[in-house]
Amino acid sequence: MTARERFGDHALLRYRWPGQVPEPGQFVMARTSTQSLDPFLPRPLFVHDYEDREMSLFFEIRGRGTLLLAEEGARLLVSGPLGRGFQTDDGELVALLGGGVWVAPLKLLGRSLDREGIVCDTFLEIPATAPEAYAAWISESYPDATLVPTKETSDPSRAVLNRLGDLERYASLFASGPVEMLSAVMRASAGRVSAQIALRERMACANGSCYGCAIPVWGSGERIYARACVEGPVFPAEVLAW
Amino acid sequence: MTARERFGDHALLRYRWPGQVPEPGQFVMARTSTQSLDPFLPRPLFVHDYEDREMSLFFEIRGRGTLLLAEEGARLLVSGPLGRGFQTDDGELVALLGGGVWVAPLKLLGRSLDREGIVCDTFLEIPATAPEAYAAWISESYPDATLVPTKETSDPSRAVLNRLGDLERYASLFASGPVEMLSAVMRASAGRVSAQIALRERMACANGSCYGCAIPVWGSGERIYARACVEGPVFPAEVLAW
Amino acid sequence: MVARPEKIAGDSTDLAVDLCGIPLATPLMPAAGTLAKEALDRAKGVYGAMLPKTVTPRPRAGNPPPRVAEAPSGMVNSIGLQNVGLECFLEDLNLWDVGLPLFVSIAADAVTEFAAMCERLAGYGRVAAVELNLSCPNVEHGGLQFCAEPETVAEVVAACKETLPEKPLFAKLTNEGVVANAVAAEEAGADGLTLINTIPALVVDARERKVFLRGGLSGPAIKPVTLRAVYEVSRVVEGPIIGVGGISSGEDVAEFMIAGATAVQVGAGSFVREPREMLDEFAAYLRENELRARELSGFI
Amino acid sequence: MVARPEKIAGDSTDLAVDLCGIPLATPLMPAAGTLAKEALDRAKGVYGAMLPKTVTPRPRAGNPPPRVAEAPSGMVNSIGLQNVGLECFLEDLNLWDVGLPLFVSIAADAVTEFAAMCERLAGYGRVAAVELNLSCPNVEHGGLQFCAEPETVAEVVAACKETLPEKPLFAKLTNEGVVANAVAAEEAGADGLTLINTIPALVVDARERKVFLRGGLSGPAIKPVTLRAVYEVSRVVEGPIIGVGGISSGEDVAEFMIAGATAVQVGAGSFVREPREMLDEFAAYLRENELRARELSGFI
Ligand SMILES: Cc1cc2nc3c(=O)[nH]c(=O)nc-3n(C[C@H](O)[C@H](O)[C@H](O)COP(=O)(O)OP(=O)(O)OC[C@H]3O[C@@H](n4cnc5c(N)ncnc54)[C@H](O)[C@@H]3O)c2cc1C
Ligand SMILES: Cc1cc2nc3c(=O)[nH]c(=O)nc-3n(C[C@H](O)[C@H](O)[C@H](O)COP(=O)(O)OP(=O)(O)OC[C@H]3O[C@@H](n4cnc5c(N)ncnc54)[C@H](O)[C@@H]3O)c2cc1C
Ligand SMILES: Cc1cc2nc3c(=O)[nH]c(=O)nc-3n(C[C@H](O)[C@H](O)[C@H](O)COP(=O)(O)O)c2cc1C
Ligand SMILES: Cc1cc2nc3c(=O)[nH]c(=O)nc-3n(C[C@H](O)[C@H](O)[C@H](O)COP(=O)(O)O)c2cc1C
Ligand code: FES
Ligand code: FES
Repeated sequence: MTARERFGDHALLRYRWPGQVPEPGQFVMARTSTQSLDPFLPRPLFVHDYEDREMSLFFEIRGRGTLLLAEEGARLLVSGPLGRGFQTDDGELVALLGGGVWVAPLKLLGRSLDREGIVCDTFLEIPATAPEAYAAWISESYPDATLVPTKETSDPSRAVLNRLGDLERYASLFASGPVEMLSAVMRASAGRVSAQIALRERMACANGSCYGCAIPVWGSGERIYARACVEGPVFPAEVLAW
Repeated sequence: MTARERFGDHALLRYRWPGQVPEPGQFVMARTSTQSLDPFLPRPLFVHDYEDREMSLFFEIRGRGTLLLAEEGARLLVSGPLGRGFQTDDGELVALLGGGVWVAPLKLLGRSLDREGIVCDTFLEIPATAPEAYAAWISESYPDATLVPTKETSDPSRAVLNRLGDLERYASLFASGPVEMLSAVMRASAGRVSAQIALRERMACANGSCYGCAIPVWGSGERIYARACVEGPVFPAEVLAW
Repeated sequence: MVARPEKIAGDSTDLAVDLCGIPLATPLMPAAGTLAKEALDRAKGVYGAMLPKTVTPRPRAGNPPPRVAEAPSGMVNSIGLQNVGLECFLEDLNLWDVGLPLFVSIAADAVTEFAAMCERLAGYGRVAAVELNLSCPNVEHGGLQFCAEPETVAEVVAACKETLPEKPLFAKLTNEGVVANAVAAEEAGADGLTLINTIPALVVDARERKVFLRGGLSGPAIKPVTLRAVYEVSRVVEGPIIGVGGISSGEDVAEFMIAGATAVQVGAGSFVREPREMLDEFAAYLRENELRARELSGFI
Repeated sequence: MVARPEKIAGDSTDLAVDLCGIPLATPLMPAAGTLAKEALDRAKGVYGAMLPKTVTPRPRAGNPPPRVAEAPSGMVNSIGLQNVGLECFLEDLNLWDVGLPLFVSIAADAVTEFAAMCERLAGYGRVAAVELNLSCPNVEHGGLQFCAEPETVAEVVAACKETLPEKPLFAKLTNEGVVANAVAAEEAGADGLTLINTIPALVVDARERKVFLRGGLSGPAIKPVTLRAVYEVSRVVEGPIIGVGGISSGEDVAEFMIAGATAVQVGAGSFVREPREMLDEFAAYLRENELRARELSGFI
């Protein structure tokens, strides 16, 4: 563990990661103890950033699991990286759309797009209610991003999209934010621009075994359930059957 | 927490204790977390020593609970002191008999007898199998004690008693050791000298509510169950119905 | 878990609930067998009713140790209903006088004994209600528990209602067959139900390679099972339900009331956390959600 | 929990057990529905048999999310038997070929369908044994579970035994009524029993004041309940018992075998710890106690 920062009810953990290099959009399973059987399950968290064998996680303190993870002096046990992340193959202008704590995976995504020489515009929603420390941290860690305060619009879910303007300018959209924002992006992108969407669903095994993390998708015309932990957490917008 | 020492599979914890002053033979309930529901129950541990608002516990690492308590950096949550300890009213020569990790409460007992000006002989059994570090620690923390290595005799449970010689020399015996030793002391003292015996039984509530820590005793001629956490853990030998 | 509020419970929040016409200042009470005289101070200002350990017609010595063992997020116990017997209990009844409605939990070997105990209790105005512990063996039926079949449940309840018509009667059931038993109890005249008693369990000592303890599981481990029982039963009965099993926080109290309980009992949880903290957390939950306790129960 | 040994499991310890004539290299196998193709590598060198998720006659989409929730020392799930259906399953049967005896878990809406599935499986030499998941709703009996009554348990088992006499048949039961159901299953021709399936449970979302999930509880929380079921049933049946419910360590494996199990299945525990570690711990336990796995089962 190299650093543990707190911004109000958000936390950032940095640690050495000699293991497999993560793709943007992949996640890890994190817990604080193996001695205790409670909390029982590790917590899924997106890889926020990775460079020089250092990995970081950015999360909101929601309940006991994240509370323990954010606790000063707590051990950190991480497995991963897991799942299917963002696919960044086509080399043109792309847009990153984020909101709330879900901006987490976009840091590493921006970094690897950079490396691939893909230009990207980043738009991050900042909820009107966001604490000072949090807003400050966002603008600092996403210096090139356009921040979109959601009081700006009557419909927060569309705030970022409105700001984005003409979608066709972009080769693809990469979105990670509140569910409302994600479904807005899904609808807006349909038939106009390819979009990839980072989803979350409660997880248990994180290896495809339990079928707990069901995401409704279109499979050969039918509405079926895919598993966020192996077929996701990032899905092409067009397959989602929301 | 002021100090945490390890001797092989034994541990000594020292911490500031602004709370109630403990009697010798009383115990505390100790745990490492309130966030986690597992391990569920706090662990009962005798007060090993207390002076200048500093309390200490001496215990053997048996399972998860004691393992967590001995862990470097672990939090320590203590409630107590609890129960009925040794009654040290009569001011003459007394004997302290201990064995194994159960010597724990005898440190504070020796200290308070000293304070009351009661002279005491201390005999502590050291199992042949005891690790070096442990034996060293015992002789250091009980400097005036006579150490009785149990290989010395064929019947370890009587080793300390044999060494003690004539029981009538003593106003009372105070014993805390392996169950075999305690029952030997019980039998030997019967009708000859008053003896007080520190017992252990699995506990849950530690406040008399659950009736879990049952100790068979004689109550008006009948064999009934007393509760180690409130009527004990120290019992007069003559009431025990073993 | 909800954070501990600055304010102490009650002063700003309406925690009161009504249980068969008995007003409770808070929906919390001790689970039978988990609060002894020695710990009564924990009840004051926290619990809405008092409930001593189950009493039997004659004194019982209880089971030999070990009587308790730890389990993942819970514990297993086999106390064996150690108690002084009904007569001694009634002599010392005032010991339980802490200004709270007094619920008395009873158990017996036979239907007639249950009825006789109720008849004896009828004379005591200080007794607000009676809880029938139906998880004890029915000697007349080869030691099968009274709650093993709806028929025996109905038999006991009807007999007790007849000898004690004037006091609310709560039938305490186990999880096995709980829905059928609950319906039977209500039809036989039970005014309310207490759900649930411990779940049959076993603890094995791997070191000694033997059974360490055969008893009942309780504590947070069983909370999801108890919530299910409360929820399913609340859908088929009219009377109030006292939820018990795994409560260790104020949020747990809220969950039980949302699932259909009117009041709750705290057992093993009170061995590891202060009931006062649970009540404070529950009060904080009500304030955050701008609700009164009685509005919460049966929310779904 | 037992410390992790230096030696890796197996090399010095005799872990082999026999299950109805099927030799298992270790007594561990996956619990139905908790090991998917994607995680097969965890099985190699650890499990003594393979057991895929329950298959049904036709494909099933499963339940809408949420499907899982955490519970104290456990989890609640309601997957809804999502699976590709028997025919697709049989087409891809070789996917499960990892050099281990293959157990197939089946479920159906009706007795006749159970029997038809067994008939279909009879043709597959690669299938070593069949596990009947009797915790699914019996459509012909108003959705009541097949294991709700001993009569239906016997009916299904007898029908399956008739269409699949040559392969060992395991009846998987829930905790409710387990002893009576186990006896019925054995008398109807079951070669062995798998005890137990998840325990009906409910998770409430206090923030939203709604039912979050209605499903089955599993994980360490239910271990004492499962051990009790294995213990009680082992006293009244002849055939071998596969113990499942709450296993998360090698010591747990030992406890189940001591209580009467011949083999064990690991479900939720495999989501939080490596089965390999559990096997190493179990091997260490056997070495410390100078025992072979087969000597341990039914020690008491
Ligand atoms: C693939 C994936 C990646 C994630 N990445 C991040 C991240 O980078 N940063 C971050 O802050 N959070 C992330 N989450 C959500 C995070 O896992 C949950 O917030 C966390 O598990 C809550 O645990 P807890 O013990 O604190 O809260 P709990 O006590 O478990 O629950 C508290 C509240 O958290 C919510 N919650 C619980 N589990 C989940 C879940 N799996 N998904 C969504 N909400 C949940 C529930 O609404 C619940 O009311 C991710 C989830 C997934 C599935
Ligand atoms: C009043 C009292 C005072 C005690 N004082 C001390 C002390 O000063 N030093 C010390 O080393 N131990 C003491 N003990 C015993 C100590 O409480 C147990 O060793 C401890 O609870 C084991 O917890 P664990 O989680 O490490 O082991 P667990 O995993 O709970 O069990 C491991 C083994 O410990 C044994 N054990 C568990 N609980 C108890 C118990 N309550 N009593 C006896 N054995 C138990 C069992 O044999 C079990 O096999 C005392 C017990 C009591 C009741
Ligand atoms: C130590 C102990 C003793 C108990 N004694 C009784 C009893 O005398 N009568 C009874 O009806 N239930 C008894 N119970 C069961 C509890 O009242 C309660 O139904 C059960 O423990 C579930 O609640 P919990 O999870 O909060 O402990 C006892 C439980 C425990 C842990
Ligand atoms: C996610 C999940 C899916 C399950 N699916 C099945 C299933 O398809 N068929 C079945 O018989 N049991 C199923 N079970 C029950 C397990 O096989 C097992 O009986 C139960 O979980 C208890 O074991 P555990 O505590 O080790 O998880 C499932 C359990 C879980 C947790
Ligand atoms: S979390 Fe188990 S399949 Fe995704
Ligand atoms: S531990 Fe509960 S009565 Fe002693």
